[in-house]
Amino acid sequence: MTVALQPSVLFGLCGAALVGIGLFAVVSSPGLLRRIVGCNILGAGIFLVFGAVARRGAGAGFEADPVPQALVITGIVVAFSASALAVALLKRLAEPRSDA
Amino acid sequence: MMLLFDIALVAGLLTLAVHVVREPDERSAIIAFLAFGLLLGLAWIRLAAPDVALTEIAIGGGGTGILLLRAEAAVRGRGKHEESVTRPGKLAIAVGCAAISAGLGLAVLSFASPAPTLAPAAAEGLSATGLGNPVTAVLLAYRALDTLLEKVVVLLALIGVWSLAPDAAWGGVPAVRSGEIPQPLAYLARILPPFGVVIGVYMFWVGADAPGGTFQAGTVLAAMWLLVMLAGLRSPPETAGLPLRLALAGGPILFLAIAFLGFAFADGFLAYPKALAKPLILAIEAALTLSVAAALAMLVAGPARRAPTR
Amino acid sequence: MSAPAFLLAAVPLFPLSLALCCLSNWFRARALALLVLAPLPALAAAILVPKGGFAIFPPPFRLTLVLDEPGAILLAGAALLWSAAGAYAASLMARDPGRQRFTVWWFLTLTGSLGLFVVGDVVNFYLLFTLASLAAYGLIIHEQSPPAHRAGVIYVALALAAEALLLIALVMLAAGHPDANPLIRSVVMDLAASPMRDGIVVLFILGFALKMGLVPLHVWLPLAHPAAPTPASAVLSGVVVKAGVIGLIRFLPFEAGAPFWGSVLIGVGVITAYYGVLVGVTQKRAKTILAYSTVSQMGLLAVLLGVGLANADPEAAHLAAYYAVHHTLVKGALFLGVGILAVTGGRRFRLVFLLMGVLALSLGGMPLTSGALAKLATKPLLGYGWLAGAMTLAGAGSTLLMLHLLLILRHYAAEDAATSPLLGQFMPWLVVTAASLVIPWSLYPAVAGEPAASLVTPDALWKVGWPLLLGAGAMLLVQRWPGRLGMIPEGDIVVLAQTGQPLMRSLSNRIGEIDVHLRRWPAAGLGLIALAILLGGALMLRA
Amino acid sequence: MTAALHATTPGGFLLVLAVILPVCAVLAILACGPRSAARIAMATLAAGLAVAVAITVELVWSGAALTYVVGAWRPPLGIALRADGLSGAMLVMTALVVVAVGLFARVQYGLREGGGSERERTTFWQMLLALWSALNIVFVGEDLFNLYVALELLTFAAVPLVCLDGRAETANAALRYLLFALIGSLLYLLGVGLIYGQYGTLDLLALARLSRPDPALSVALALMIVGLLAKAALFPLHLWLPPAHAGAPAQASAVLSALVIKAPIFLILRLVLDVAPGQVAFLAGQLLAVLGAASILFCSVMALRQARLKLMIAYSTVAQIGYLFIVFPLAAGGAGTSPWETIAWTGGALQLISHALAKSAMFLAAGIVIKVYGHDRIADLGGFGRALPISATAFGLAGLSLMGVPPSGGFVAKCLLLTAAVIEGYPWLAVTILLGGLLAGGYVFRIIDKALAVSASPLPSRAGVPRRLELTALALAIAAVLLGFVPLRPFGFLQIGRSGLAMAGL
Repeated sequence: MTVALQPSVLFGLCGAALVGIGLFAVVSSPGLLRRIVGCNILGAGIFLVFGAVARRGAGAGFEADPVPQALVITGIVVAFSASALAVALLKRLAEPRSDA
Repeated sequence: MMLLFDIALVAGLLTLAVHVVREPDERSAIIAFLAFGLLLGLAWIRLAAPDVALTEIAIGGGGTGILLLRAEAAVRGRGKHEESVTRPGKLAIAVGCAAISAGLGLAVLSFASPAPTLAPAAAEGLSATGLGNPVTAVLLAYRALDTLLEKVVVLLALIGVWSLAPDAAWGGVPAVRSGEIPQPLAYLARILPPFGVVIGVYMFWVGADAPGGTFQAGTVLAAMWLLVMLAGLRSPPETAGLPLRLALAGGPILFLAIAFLGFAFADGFLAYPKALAKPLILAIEAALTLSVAAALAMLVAGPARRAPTR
Repeated sequence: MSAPAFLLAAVPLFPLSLALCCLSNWFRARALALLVLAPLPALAAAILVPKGGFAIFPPPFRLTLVLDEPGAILLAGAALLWSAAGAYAASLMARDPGRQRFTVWWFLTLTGSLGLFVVGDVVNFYLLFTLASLAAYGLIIHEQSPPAHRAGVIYVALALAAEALLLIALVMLAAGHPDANPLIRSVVMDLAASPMRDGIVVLFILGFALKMGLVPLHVWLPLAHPAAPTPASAVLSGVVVKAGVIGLIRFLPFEAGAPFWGSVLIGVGVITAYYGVLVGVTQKRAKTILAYSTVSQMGLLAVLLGVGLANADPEAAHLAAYYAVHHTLVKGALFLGVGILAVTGGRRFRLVFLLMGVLALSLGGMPLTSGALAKLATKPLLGYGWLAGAMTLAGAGSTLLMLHLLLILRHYAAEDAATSPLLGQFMPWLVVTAASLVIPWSLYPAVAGEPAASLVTPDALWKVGWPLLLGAGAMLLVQRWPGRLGMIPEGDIVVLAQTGQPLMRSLSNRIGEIDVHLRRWPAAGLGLIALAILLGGALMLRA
Repeated sequence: MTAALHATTPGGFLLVLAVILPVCAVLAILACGPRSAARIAMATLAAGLAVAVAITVELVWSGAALTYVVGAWRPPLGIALRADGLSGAMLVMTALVVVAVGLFARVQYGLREGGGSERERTTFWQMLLALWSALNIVFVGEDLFNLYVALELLTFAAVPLVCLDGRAETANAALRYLLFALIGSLLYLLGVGLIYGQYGTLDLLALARLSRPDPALSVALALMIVGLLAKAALFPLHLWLPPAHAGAPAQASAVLSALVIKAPIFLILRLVLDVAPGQVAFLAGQLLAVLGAASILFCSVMALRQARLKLMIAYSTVAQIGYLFIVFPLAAGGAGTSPWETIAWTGGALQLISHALAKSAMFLAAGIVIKVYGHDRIADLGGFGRALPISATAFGLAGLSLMGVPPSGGFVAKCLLLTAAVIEGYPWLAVTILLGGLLAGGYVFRIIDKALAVSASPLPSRAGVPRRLELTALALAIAAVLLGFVPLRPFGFLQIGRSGLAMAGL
C-alpha cells in the first residue's frame, strides 16, 4: 500500500485520469474553445505522467531525473504555441470578414 | 501529512478538471482552468520539479489563461458550435476515455523497478557544462537540439498566427487593448513592470544553477509587456518592424551561430568548448529569453489588425 | 547486335520512337504520313528473321524479344493490316482536326499490339499488353460522340479488369521464380508443377477472354469497335483482339495440357461462336455486324486453343495462329471495305461489292478462299466427333451472318453515282484484300503439312462447300423475319449489367453517407479512442 | 552498453546540415524581411538538394549508415541523428518534391496577375522551408522526443499552409486539422513518456535492443501508433484531410499530400519494425493492414464520387496511403529474413516515393487547371486537355502511377506488394490491391476522359500561365514514371545501415 501512495504513483495515476478527462473534453465538446481547453488538460495529464516518471528516477543526489523534467518544459512551451495558433484560427473564424 | 496533502491536491485537480469540462459557461470554465493551472504548479513542486512548476504557472496557467480569456471575449456569442454529440455517443466516449485512463494507470503501475534513470549520467555531465541546474544542462547542452527546434516551433506558430491577418494589415500592428481599460489594470500596469522585469532577470540569472531559466524569465517579461500593452501605456509594435523581427530571430540565430562554431572549436555541432561552456550558455540564454518574451507576448497579441506604415 | 536482333528490336521500338517524336509539334503535324511506315520493321522481321531468333536487352530495360512460328505468322498479318490501315487513315483523316492526337494513339496502340507478338519476358508482356489496351481507348473515343465516350468508358472499365486479372495471374506465375522478370517460356514450363496451377489458368483464361471478347465478357467489343474511325475499327477488330489470342498461346500450358480447362475453353468458345451469330443477325449497322462476327470468330479460335489444351497438343497454337491471321486480314479488309463502299457509287460499287462478297463469304469458309483454307487446316485437330460438327455448323452460322451483312451493305452505295473512293483509301483496301487471299495459300503447306493442291480436290471443296449452302439456306429463313432487326441493342447484355446501376449507385451513396458520418468530429474522435483501445488491448493480451 | 550504438561517422555532419539549413533560412527570412524571402528560399533549395544528394552518395560510398551525435553527447543522454538507406531515399525524394514545388511557387508568385499577396508569399516560403527541416528530422531522427518536436514543427508548418488564402472556409479546415493533429501528437508524447519510464532511454536503436513485450510498452505503442495514424489521416481518422488538402493552394496541397502525411507513416514504420518486439509487431501489423485495406477501398470509392478535382485528389491520397499500411504483414519476413530484405519492404518504399511524386504532380496540375478555368468542377472541365496539354499529360502520367499501370513507380510498387501478398499467403490483401487499382483506374480515367473530350463551351484562354509552370508538374510526373525502372527485387540501397539493426532486434 505504501508503494501506491508515493507521490510519483499518485500523480502518475492523477495524470492518467486527467488524460481521460482531457480526451473526453476534446472529443465530445461541441464548442471549439472547449476543445482547445480539453487539449490543455490532456497535455497537463501527460506532463504529470512525465513528472511521475522523473520523480521515480531520483538518484545521483537529485530528487528527480532531470531529463523528463526538461522534456516537460519543452512540451509546455510547444503546447502553448499550439494553443495560441488554435486560438488565432478560432478568432479568425469568428470574425465577420468578407474576403473571398 | 504530506500524503493527505497529496491526496487533496489530486482530488482538487480532478474535480477542477471535471468542472472545466462540465461547466456550461465558457468563461467560468476558463477561470476554473486557470485555477487548475495553479494547482498543477503545486503538484509539480510535490514532484520535486520547481523548474517545471515555474514554467507551468507562468506559461501553462498564466499564458494560456490570458490567451483563452481573450479568445473567449472575442468569440463570445459568435463562437462556432460544431457537431454536437448524442447522449449514447457521449457515454461511449466517456467509457472509451475511462478505458484509456485505466490502461494508462496500469502502465504507470507496471513501470520497471528499479526505475531507470538518467540522473547519474546528467550529474556526470554537469561538470563539463559548468552549470549547477541539471534541468538547464539538459535543455541547453545534452538535448540542446530539442530546445533549438522548439524555439523555431514557437516562432513558426507566431508566423502562422501572423499569417491569419488580412492581406492589407499583414505586417502591421496587432490590437491588444480591447475597449475600456479597468482602473485596477491601469494601476497594475504602472506598478508591476519594474518588479516584473527584475524578477525576470533574476530568474534568468539563477537559472544556470537554481530553478528558473529562459522560459520562465521570458514568460514573466512577456507578461509585463502584455500588461503594459493591455493597459494602453505602450502600443504594440509593428509585426514587420525591424526591432521586433531582430528580437525574435536574435536568440535562435545566436544559438545557431554558437552551435555551428562548435564544428570549429569543440566536438561538433552544438558542442561547447569546455572552458567557455558556461558563458556561452548564459549568452544563449540571455538572447533566448528576449526572443521568448517577444514571441510569447506576440502570440497572445495575435495577428495584425492595422495596416503597417510604409 | 546482330541484324535479326536489330530487326526484332525495331518491331516495338520503331513505332514507340515515332510516338515519342510526336512530342515535337513540328513532327506531330506531319506524322500522319508515317502511319504506313510504322509497322514495316515488324513486317520485315516476320519475314526475314529466322524462327527462334531473339534479342535480349540488359537492365534497366530487361526486355527479351523472341520470334517463334505462331508469333511470326500473326506478326506478318498484323503488320500488313496495320500498315494498310495506316495508309487508309492517312488519306481519310488528312483534314480531321483531331488527326494529331489520333496519330499518337495510333503509334502507341501499334507499339503494344505488334510488340506482344514478339515479347518473351513476363514484365514486358504485361507492359505491352497494357499499352495496347489503354492506348486503344484514344482511338475509340476519337469521334467524341456520346456513344463513343460511353463505349470508351465501358471499354476501359473492362480493359482494366482484364489487366487486374492478368496481373495477379502473372504475379502468381512468377512468384516462385528466382528471377524477378523471368522468360514466359520458363515460367509456363514450371506452371504444371505450381500449387496454384488451376487458379493461374483460370485467371489467364478470364483475362484474355475479356480481351478477345468471349461471351459473356464480350460486351465492350460491339460497342467499341464500331465507334472508332474506320481504319481504327479495322485494326482493333483485326489485330488488337489478337492480344488475347497470343496471350492464351503464350501462357496456357499446351505441353503439359489441362483437360478440364481445355474443355471449359471449348465450351465457352462454342457458345461464343453461336452467340455472336445470333445477336449479329439482329443488328442494323454494318460495323456492328462485323464486330459481332469478330466475337463469333474469337469463339472459334478459343475452341481451337481449348482442343489443344485438352489434348496437350502444342500444334494447336500454330493452327490457331493460322486461323487468326486469316481472320486478321479478312476482317481488316471488310472494315476498310465498309468505308470504301460508303464513298463508292455507280458501277464501281458493284465491283467493290463483289469483292466484299468474296471477303465476307471467306469468313464463312467459301471454297478456295482463306476461310476455307483455315477451316481445312484445323479440321484434323477437331477430329470427327460432335465438336467438328458444331464447328461446321458455326461456319454455316458465319455464312449466315455475312450474308446478312451483305444485304445491309447493299444500301451503302453513295448516292452520287460518280463518287469514287480516293486512291489513298482504295489501294490499301485492295492490298489487304489481295493479301487475305494470297498469304494463307502460301502458308498452308507449312501449317497443314499437305500440299496446296490438296485443296482443290472435289472432296475438299465439298467439305467446306456444304456449310456455305446451309448458311445460305438459313439466311432465306431468317430473312422472313424482319422484326429481328434492332431487336437486341448493341452490346446486348451490357444493358442487363446496366440494370445493376441503381444498386451500385445506392451502394456508393451509402458509402458517401458513412463518410459524412465518420468525418464528424465526435465520430472521428470516438474512432481514435476505439482504435487505441483495440490496439492497446490486443497488444496487452498478447504481451 | 548502449554507448557503442552511436558514433559519429565521417559525413555525419551532412545530417546536421540537412536538418538545420532550412531552419536557418526561416530565421534569415524573418530577420531580413519579406523582400528577400524568395531569394533566400531559392538558395536554400539548391543547397538542401545538394546536401540530400551528398548524403545518398555518402551512403552508397560507405555502404553503411551515417550517424551524427549532436553536441558529442551520446544517447541516451544526448540525441543522435542517423540515416540509413530508407532515410536516404526519403531525404532525396523530399528534396526533389520540395525543390519542384519551390520552383513552381517561384514562377507562380512571380506572375504579374494572381501572384498572391506579400503575406501569402512570405508565409509560404517560411512554412515550406520549416516543413522541409521537420521532414528531414523525422527521417534521420533517432530520439523519440526529438521526433515529437519535429512532428510539431511539421504540424505548425502545415497548418498555416492550409489556410494560406485566408478564407474562413480554409481556416475552419486548418483548425480541424490542427486540433486533430494535436490530439495525435499528444498521444504520441504520452507514449514517449511511458517508454522513458519503462526503459530510461528514448533512443530508437537502444530501444530496439531493450524492448520486451510488457504492458507499458504495449500501451505506449498503441497510443503512439494511433496518435500517428490520426496525423497520417488513415481511414477512419481522415476527417481533416479532404477539406484541408483540397482547400490549400496547389503548391501547398502538393507538399501536404505528398510529404507531410508521410512523416507519421515513416515513424509508424520505425516503431513497428524497429521498436516493437516480434509478437507485438505482428499483431499491430495485422490491425494496420486491415485499416489500410479499408482505407484503399473506402476512400477510392469516395474519390470516385467527388465532383471536384482537388477533393478527388485528396481522397485519393487517403486511399493511396492505405497501401503503405498493408506492407506491415507482408514485410514481416520469416525465419532468417529480416523485413528489409523482403520485396514488400522495397514495394512499400517505392509506393511511398512514387505516390509523393505523382501526387505532387497531380496537385500542381490541378492548380494550373483551376488557375485557367477558375474552378475545379470536374463536370465542367471538358476538353481541358486541349487547353492545357502539358498539365493534362502530367495529370495522366501521375494517374497511371497511382493506378499501377506500367511502366511507373506505382506499378512496380504494387506489383511487388502483390507478389508479396501471393507468396506470404494473404489473398485478401491481393484482392484489395487489385480492386484498389481498378477503382483508381476509375477515378483517374474519369478525369482523363474529361481531358480528351470536346467541351461544350469555348476553351478558356491560358494567358498568364507560362509553360514553365506546367513543366514542373510534368517533371514530377515523369519522375514517378521513371521510378518504374527500379528492379523488381529487394533493393540493396534500402538495406544500407539496416543489417546492424537486424542484429539488435534479435
